[in-house]
Amino acid sequence: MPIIELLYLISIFLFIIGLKRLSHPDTAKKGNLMAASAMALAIVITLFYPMETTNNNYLWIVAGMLTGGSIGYIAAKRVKMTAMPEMVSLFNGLGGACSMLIAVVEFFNIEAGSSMLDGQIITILFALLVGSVSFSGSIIAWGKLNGSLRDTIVLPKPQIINLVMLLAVLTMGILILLQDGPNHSMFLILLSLCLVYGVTFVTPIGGGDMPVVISLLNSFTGIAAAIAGLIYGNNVMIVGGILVGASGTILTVLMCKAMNRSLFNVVIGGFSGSGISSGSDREQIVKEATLGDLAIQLKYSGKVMIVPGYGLAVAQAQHTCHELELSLEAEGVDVKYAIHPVAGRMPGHMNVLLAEADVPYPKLLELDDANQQLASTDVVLVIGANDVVNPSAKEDPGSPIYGMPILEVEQAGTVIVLKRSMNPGYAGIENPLFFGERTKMLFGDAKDSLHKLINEINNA
Amino acid sequence: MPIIELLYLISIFLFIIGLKRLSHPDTAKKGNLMAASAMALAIVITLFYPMETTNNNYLWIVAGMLTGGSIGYIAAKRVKMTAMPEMVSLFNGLGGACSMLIAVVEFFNIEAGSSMLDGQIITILFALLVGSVSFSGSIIAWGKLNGSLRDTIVLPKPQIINLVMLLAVLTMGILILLQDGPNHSMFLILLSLCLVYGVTFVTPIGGGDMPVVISLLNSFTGIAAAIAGLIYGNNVMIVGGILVGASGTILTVLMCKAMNRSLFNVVIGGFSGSGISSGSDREQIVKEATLGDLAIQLKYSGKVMIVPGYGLAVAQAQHTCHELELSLEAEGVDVKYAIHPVAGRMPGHMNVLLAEADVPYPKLLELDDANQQLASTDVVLVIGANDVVNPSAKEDPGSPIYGMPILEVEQAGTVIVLKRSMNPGYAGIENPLFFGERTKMLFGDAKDSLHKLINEINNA
Amino acid sequence: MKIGIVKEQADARVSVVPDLVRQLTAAGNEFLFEPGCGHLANFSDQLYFDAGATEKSRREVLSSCDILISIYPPALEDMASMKANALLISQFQPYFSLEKVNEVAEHKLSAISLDMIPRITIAQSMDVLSSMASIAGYKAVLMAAGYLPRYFPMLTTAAGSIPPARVLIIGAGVAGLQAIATARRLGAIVEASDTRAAAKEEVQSLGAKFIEVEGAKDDKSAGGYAVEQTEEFKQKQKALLAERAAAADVIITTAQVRGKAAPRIISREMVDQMKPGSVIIDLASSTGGNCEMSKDKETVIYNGVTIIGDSDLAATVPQHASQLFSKNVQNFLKVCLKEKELELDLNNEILKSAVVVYEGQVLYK
Amino acid sequence: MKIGIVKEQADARVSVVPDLVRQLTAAGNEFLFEPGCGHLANFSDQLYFDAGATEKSRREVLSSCDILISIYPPALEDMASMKANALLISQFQPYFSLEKVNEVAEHKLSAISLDMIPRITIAQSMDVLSSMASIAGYKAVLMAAGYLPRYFPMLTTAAGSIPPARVLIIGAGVAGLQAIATARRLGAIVEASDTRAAAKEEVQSLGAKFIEVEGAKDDKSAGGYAVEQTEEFKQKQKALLAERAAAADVIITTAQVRGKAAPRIISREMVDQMKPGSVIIDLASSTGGNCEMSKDKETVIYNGVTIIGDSDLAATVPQHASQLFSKNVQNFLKVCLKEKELELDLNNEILKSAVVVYEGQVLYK
Amino acid sequence: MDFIYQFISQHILMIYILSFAILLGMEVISKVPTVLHTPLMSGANAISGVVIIGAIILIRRADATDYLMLILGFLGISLAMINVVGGFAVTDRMLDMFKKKKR
Amino acid sequence: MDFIYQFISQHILMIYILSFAILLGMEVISKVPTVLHTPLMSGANAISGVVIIGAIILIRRADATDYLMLILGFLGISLAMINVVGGFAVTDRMLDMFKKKKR
Ligand SMILES: NC(=O)c1ccc[n+]([C@@H]2O[C@H](COP(=O)([O-])OP(=O)(O)OC[C@H]3O[C@@H](n4cnc5c(N)ncnc54)[C@H](OP(=O)(O)O)[C@@H]3O)[C@@H](O)[C@H]2O)c1
Ligand SMILES: NC(=O)c1ccc[n+]([C@@H]2O[C@H](COP(=O)([O-])OP(=O)(O)OC[C@H]3O[C@@H](n4cnc5c(N)ncnc54)[C@H](OP(=O)(O)O)[C@@H]3O)[C@@H](O)[C@H]2O)c1
Ligand SMILES: NC(=O)c1ccc[n+]([C@@H]2O[C@H](COP(=O)([O-])OP(=O)(O)OC[C@H]3O[C@@H](n4cnc5c(N)ncnc54)[C@H](O)[C@@H]3O)[C@@H](O)[C@H]2O)c1
Ligand SMILES: NC(=O)c1ccc[n+]([C@@H]2O[C@H](COP(=O)([O-])OP(=O)(O)OC[C@H]3O[C@@H](n4cnc5c(N)ncnc54)[C@H](O)[C@@H]3O)[C@@H](O)[C@H]2O)c1
Repeated sequence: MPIIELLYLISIFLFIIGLKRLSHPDTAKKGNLMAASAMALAIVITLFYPMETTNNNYLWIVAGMLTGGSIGYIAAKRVKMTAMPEMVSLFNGLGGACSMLIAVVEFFNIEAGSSMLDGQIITILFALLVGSVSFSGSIIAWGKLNGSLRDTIVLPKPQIINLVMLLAVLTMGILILLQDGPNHSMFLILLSLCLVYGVTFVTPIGGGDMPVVISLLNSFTGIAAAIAGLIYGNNVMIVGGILVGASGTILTVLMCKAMNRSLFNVVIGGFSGSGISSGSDREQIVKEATLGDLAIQLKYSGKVMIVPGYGLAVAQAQHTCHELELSLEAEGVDVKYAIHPVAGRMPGHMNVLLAEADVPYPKLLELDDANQQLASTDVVLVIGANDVVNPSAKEDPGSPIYGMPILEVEQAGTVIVLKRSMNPGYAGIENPLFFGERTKMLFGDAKDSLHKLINEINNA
Repeated sequence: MPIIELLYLISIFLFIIGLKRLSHPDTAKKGNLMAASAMALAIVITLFYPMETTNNNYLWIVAGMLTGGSIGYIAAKRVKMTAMPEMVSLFNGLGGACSMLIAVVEFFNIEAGSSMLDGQIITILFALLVGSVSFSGSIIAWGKLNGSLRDTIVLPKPQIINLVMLLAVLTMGILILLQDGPNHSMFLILLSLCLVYGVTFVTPIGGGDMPVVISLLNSFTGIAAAIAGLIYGNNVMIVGGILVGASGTILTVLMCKAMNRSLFNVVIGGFSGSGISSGSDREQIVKEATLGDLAIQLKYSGKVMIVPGYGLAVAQAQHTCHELELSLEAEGVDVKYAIHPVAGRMPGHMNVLLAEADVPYPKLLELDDANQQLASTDVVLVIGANDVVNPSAKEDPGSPIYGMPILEVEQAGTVIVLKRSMNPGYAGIENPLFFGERTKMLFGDAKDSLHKLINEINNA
Repeated sequence: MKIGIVKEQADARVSVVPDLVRQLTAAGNEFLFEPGCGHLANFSDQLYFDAGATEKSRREVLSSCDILISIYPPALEDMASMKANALLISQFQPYFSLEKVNEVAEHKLSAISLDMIPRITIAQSMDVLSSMASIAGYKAVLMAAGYLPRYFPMLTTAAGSIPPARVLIIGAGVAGLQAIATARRLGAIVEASDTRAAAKEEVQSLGAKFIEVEGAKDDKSAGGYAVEQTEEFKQKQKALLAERAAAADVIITTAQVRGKAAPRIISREMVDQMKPGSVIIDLASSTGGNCEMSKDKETVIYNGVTIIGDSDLAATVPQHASQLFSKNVQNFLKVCLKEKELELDLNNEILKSAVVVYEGQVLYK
Repeated sequence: MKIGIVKEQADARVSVVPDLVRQLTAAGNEFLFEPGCGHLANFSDQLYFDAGATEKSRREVLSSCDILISIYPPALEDMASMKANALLISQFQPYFSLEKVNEVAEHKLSAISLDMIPRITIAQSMDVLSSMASIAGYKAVLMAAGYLPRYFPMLTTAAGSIPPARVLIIGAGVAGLQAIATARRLGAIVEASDTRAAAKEEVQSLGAKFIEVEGAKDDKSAGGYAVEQTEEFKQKQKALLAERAAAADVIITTAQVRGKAAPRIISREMVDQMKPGSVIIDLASSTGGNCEMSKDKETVIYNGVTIIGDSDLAATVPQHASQLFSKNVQNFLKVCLKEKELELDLNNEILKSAVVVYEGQVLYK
Repeated sequence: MDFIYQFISQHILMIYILSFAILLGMEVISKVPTVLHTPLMSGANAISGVVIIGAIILIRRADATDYLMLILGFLGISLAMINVVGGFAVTDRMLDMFKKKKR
Repeated sequence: MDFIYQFISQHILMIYILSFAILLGMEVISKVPTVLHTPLMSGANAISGVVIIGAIILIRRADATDYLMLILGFLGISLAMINVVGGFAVTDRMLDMFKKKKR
């Protein structure tokens, strides 16, 4: 059916271009739409191309599609922004389940007495393995993320358990292949083993690493789809699945990199701490930001407030800071500076620096004006300031700076702090802002960080 | 022979990665090596894989390889830097010739009386067409570039001639297919037609457009190789050829874009002017630089001298200029400023600006120092200066500024001038520097241009 | 409360500007002023009237007010005419001389010395030393540029090139830092020297070069102030600075050690090596000066070098200086004046140091 | 050739500095100088000796030299003692007053007026007007900042915020542009006004705001100089500037129209609107001033506004001013002094304008 | 050995296709910014729902009376469809934050 | 029509491979900086010498006595080899300007 295959090819092209577009913020939305149309095209082709058997069972198909489609659509629309990753994990598991189902059905379709050492049957077993691991693993990940499963379940020696499980699965598979015909009960045992393997695979991995695991399971689902495609010799399934498998793997690696972890650590190490280092015993967590995220967040925000402090001066980053301001303005972002009266080490320290960098005076807001505008600010960029944004001056009567007016940056959507370490500032006191829920730290010399940020913004 | 095919696959992978690396300056050299190893691998495989017929004729093969290899190597080593494009064109023609030869041989191999309406035979004819057009076209391009063919040969109505040629070629091809067996004389007629078509295709195109044409012919050669591969069902030829065909086409389009031409204009328009606009009747040619080129040239140079002028002030580009300086220094480039005593519109104008941007004083060279260092400078970046770099002050006793000491920037390897137009400066006189052999212009507001340049440098 | 100000005797500034008057009268206090007290700082009597103040003769102000605010402590005869237990808010500099403080005690008055407010983050808004020193640093550079027979900035012109002036700053406290910033703005090459460890980074944070002398003593317990240095250090510093001074066009010295005479840093031999026409501004002259030849409140020309001793440069920018001083006072009053009642809580960290005489009793030690 | 200089009568500058002396004597000329002529500019007699000059009394210098170089034209009695046909190189400002020129002619001397060198690119290195105006512009800002009772830069401090000073520059020629640059460096907000079309871009090229008055006349044939404006334009300019002046802390005026009295731009009513303490510096005072109340070489205080009339501010930076002036002279001499022979080619574009008296005959028209 | 050997010869073109698909899959997303990781993952996940094609084929081939098959097929289609529709929809929502502002 | 139809069905996998190769070829060089245009063209040109494989096959298959064939094959190999070796060598020389400096 060359026409079918050519149409499938178009659908594959659309998938590829869709994926490519999905990887750039400006085109991502269109890319998603493109991939969706590719899927629609593939489905339509598959529904209507002529087949040997004529009992198409369209009713069942339509029923399935309507059921699944509406559930999926409603779930997607209803889910809260924060719960999206777990939703993705759930969806992914269902995809895996479908591969698993197909493998089961096709195994049961094998005529008794067929030779088992056959490419088709190996393929079926593989589809079963990958699909069911992806299914049960995703469900566990989903449970962990939505909190219904405790994150701290610690299996003893998870590496060994996993190794044993893997061996068991493989052995079982080989045993099945060595039978004289399809052995259904052995197959069901294999199925259970696979499902359990998925559970033991994901359970030991910590909550902080879940996004990586989901991405990994996602590439499994892709591979499962491709293998299922092999069963039917269906090219769109094969290629589409492989595409997801490949890009999912790369994505997983990229995500690990972004978190400064290795994939090996995440999966094999399987320790139950999170990738995010927790500060003190008071459960204070410092979130480190990544350049890429910050860049996009800044670029796509409406209003940014820069809070310069002594660190800006030490880093002599005034010019670079101005450069960032210009870059952001070129993107249509409204950028202002909030100047605290005692920022720096001499009266007017910030003024000197910013005047040198030619920041126009009307961009400089004084304390009161700034505090008024902070609530409507999307992102605050604290550059080497510390004491002047320390909320304990407001909240903690025991603090040596209690009563000093500060820039109330926590009012803004996100606070990004550029400094080199967790060291305190001039007053020598800890700053609760750095542990704030909406605060992200970007460690490093301010000039350096700003440089990188500009670069990222211009590229993103 | 699955092992062969897998080895071929490796070779193809190497080709792909090689091409990818070739497209980035840092990895290009390695990419080239990689592609070369891919080729070596493919050749070795082809030499030794078992074949039905056993008379391998290795002597002939080795003789051919030694002959061709040594000629190619020597030619490549001896050719002058400036003559490289024509050399590439020649090489390309030879590749096309090889496809053509293969087509001829395979046609003559067809047994008398075979049915002609056959995929294989169509493929042979296609290989003949594309290979021979690429061959004769490349030879013409080579002749044009090395000057042995006059550039100004103007064919009357080239579009029509080309159309007629194309029709003739196609008709002849179809006629051959409609015969009862291989008609050798008709085939030879077709061959001649194709060769002539290559000539008429390239002849009307102007010298300035030659690089584009070579790239286009190069993609033809790739396609010819792929078609020849179809004849033998050889995957590495097919895929390797197609890769070149595809990337060559994209490259051609990119080159056209870089020259601000459309491919259509180059090929169909076929006018014999050049892509570069010539200035006045005195044959003065202004060369416009492209950002990408400049960026890489700057990034990979050892010493850069910036000559600021009034335009820097008008554009208020001092900060951006400093930013560029820092970007280049981060790449290990030595950057200095040459300050002409009357640059700008008031005494010390440049000093004020550069001090504002925090350019360290030791980077500022005075006229005499600068002139001494200019000969050892790779790239001079003239930012909105004009009169102070006007060589007529030195060379033209009739000039109103004759006798004024100037910055002798023409001594440097390359001079890049950033200004908005060809307008003269304060003294209102034309500047021969802009037409200089080693001068390239980058038109646009200086701040804008610098911004783009920085971006390009950081990305390149 | 009756709060009053009189004309400063030898200063163009005024301690309270109409803005603060308005706030005080609004809170229910009575505000008395001697006519003309703000004239030199461009605050007319009318502005004071408009803010709700009452014009009184000097005598009347002195004899009737509960709180007298001034830039410098009132003269002996002024104190004599004041009410018992009245409060003087001013700069008494007790660490430098106890004379004035004792006078206050003798007259059975109370005294708050604004210059004794601790240099801590929370008290920074009341810190008159900072706001005045900042002006002095700024003005010192302008003055130096005015006296220098040469340009400050570098200029490459058709009539030859002018190299940038070299400015050497001794003591990178508030005044020194502001001087660095101002000199850099004018295009000079600036170097600075200080003994405090934090100073290096602070100097560099303004783009200037720090002259490092090894072995400086730094006392964390001195509340940010410098301490006296060892003889060995002084020698090292001298040798290094002699070299830098010879190259300098302008030297601005601000080095102080609290409670001690200012350290002698620029010796006669150093000045001998300087180019004629160069300028030295000694902001530490009132405590003895950092330069051997400087005379307080005088301009000396030695060997072609102009040496200006003036610790009160803030007074040459009277309008803004008064405004800042008054704002410092305003912030300070928040600590001790609740509505219109005086509350001198001597356990308060700030008041503990600032109240130097309480109802005739010297608290300063 | 015998070339000489004498002490300027009322100026700290000296027209030839030792560097140039060295070059002239090396070329075989004799150089005579009156002792002390460079003292005020920090060039000692010793430096002149070292450069090969000969010390002579004023009389002797005058009576024996062939060329006398000075900043300002010599007095009548000085001319009287000079050799016939001796050449005076100085600034005669004939477009402003012909008196001096006529005196020279009466004494049968020749005169080259450096200020008459055309303002063309090739002659820029001899342009004393530029080099002196540049210093004046720079110094005017420093002076204004010195007199202003307020800060120039913006400061956000714990004791309140200081807004940046507003500086208004009238006339954006060489002096005006340098004033803009310097004021901007000090952190002020700068606006400028001029009548020449090119001025707008030039002002903006220094980061300042240009105050645009429509309908300005621009005469390309005036050699870059401004021309007198229509009455209508003047009214428009006045209205707009009145507004800007009221907001300004500092006004620096430099507007000149060659050969005419300086345009009156700042009227009494405008000054009335200004804040007390503000400063006006009128660099055009010697040709009548741009401000109604300015008096040449005097400082007037009107209504709290300090008005300084001084067209000779370059003399307050004597060392660099002398150096630049001397370099201009040096570049100029390249045109008319070949080795040690004087060659006054009156067809030369530069000499054509610069030679105002030739052997007793007035050439200036 | 022989089995593998044969398998490869039979499917050599498929192996080419798979290899190329892998290369393409990697190449195409190799430069994704960090902040797009999650939406991209979500989008890729939706694409992996292409397994629905298998479920459709399964049902279309099934006997009209083989209810076990039909039910299983129905289940497969439903599950995969949730993945597909939900996946694309959720991705679309995530990407709303990248809507271009008016400049 | 039928001919084309059949051709496509027979070669569908090859068509996939070709399409993917085209995509890859385009994708892989889509971001080349201008200054690399010429070296890249030159490198691609060298790769197009892969036609040498055809010439080798041709000769290997030829009769050991069919001198016409052998000579033509020899010619083909020589020409293609010039293209290959010369192409890579010239590209290498062009790329010398991108040698990293010592930092
Ligand atoms: N304005 C005045 O007149 C004056 C005078 C004296 C004292 N003070 C006091 O100084 C303080 C000023 O507050 P502030 O928030 O401006 O400063 P701060 O509280 O001292 O904090 C500055 C922060 O900048 C960071 N930093 C230093 N160098 C950096 C670099 N190169 N890159 C990135 N970050 C860098 C430091 O953290 P890392 O080390 O982790 O990087 C530090 O936490 C107040 O306490 C004020 O009272 C002010
Ligand atoms: N230094 C002084 O004291 C002084 C005083 C008065 C006059 N001058 C005279 O001014 C001249 C100075 O020489 P110069 O080389 O500095 O300047 P110039 O000869 O006037 O040339 C400046 C060039 O900058 C370009 N330009 C203007 N705006 C630009 C922008 N936004 N972006 C990019 N380019 C821009 C202009 O070309 P486009 O329009 O094509 O962009 C123009 O050709 C000399 O002739 C000198 O004699 C100097
Ligand atoms: N509230 C606050 O947080 C606040 C406000 C202002 C100042 N401060 C701090 O107070 C301290 C004192 O500032 P200041 O300007 O009043 O100081 P100061 O006037 O007492 O002395 C001026 C400078 O001279 C330096 N110095 C002393 N002896 C020296 C020597 N022998 N050689 C070189 N330098 C010498 C001192 O270190 C100081 O930096 C500084 O640390 C400053 O940062 C804190
Ligand atoms: N050699 C050269 O190339 C060279 C060198 C220096 C200056 N110049 C040019 O010479 C010209 C004159 O410069 P200058 O500084 O000697 O000028 P100037 O001293 O004669 O006048 C100062 C400025 O006042 C302006 N002005 C006059 N009337 C005015 C009015 N009513 N309102 C506002 N402004 C008014 C003038 O336009 C001028 O810019 C300028 O164009 C300058 O660029 C050229």
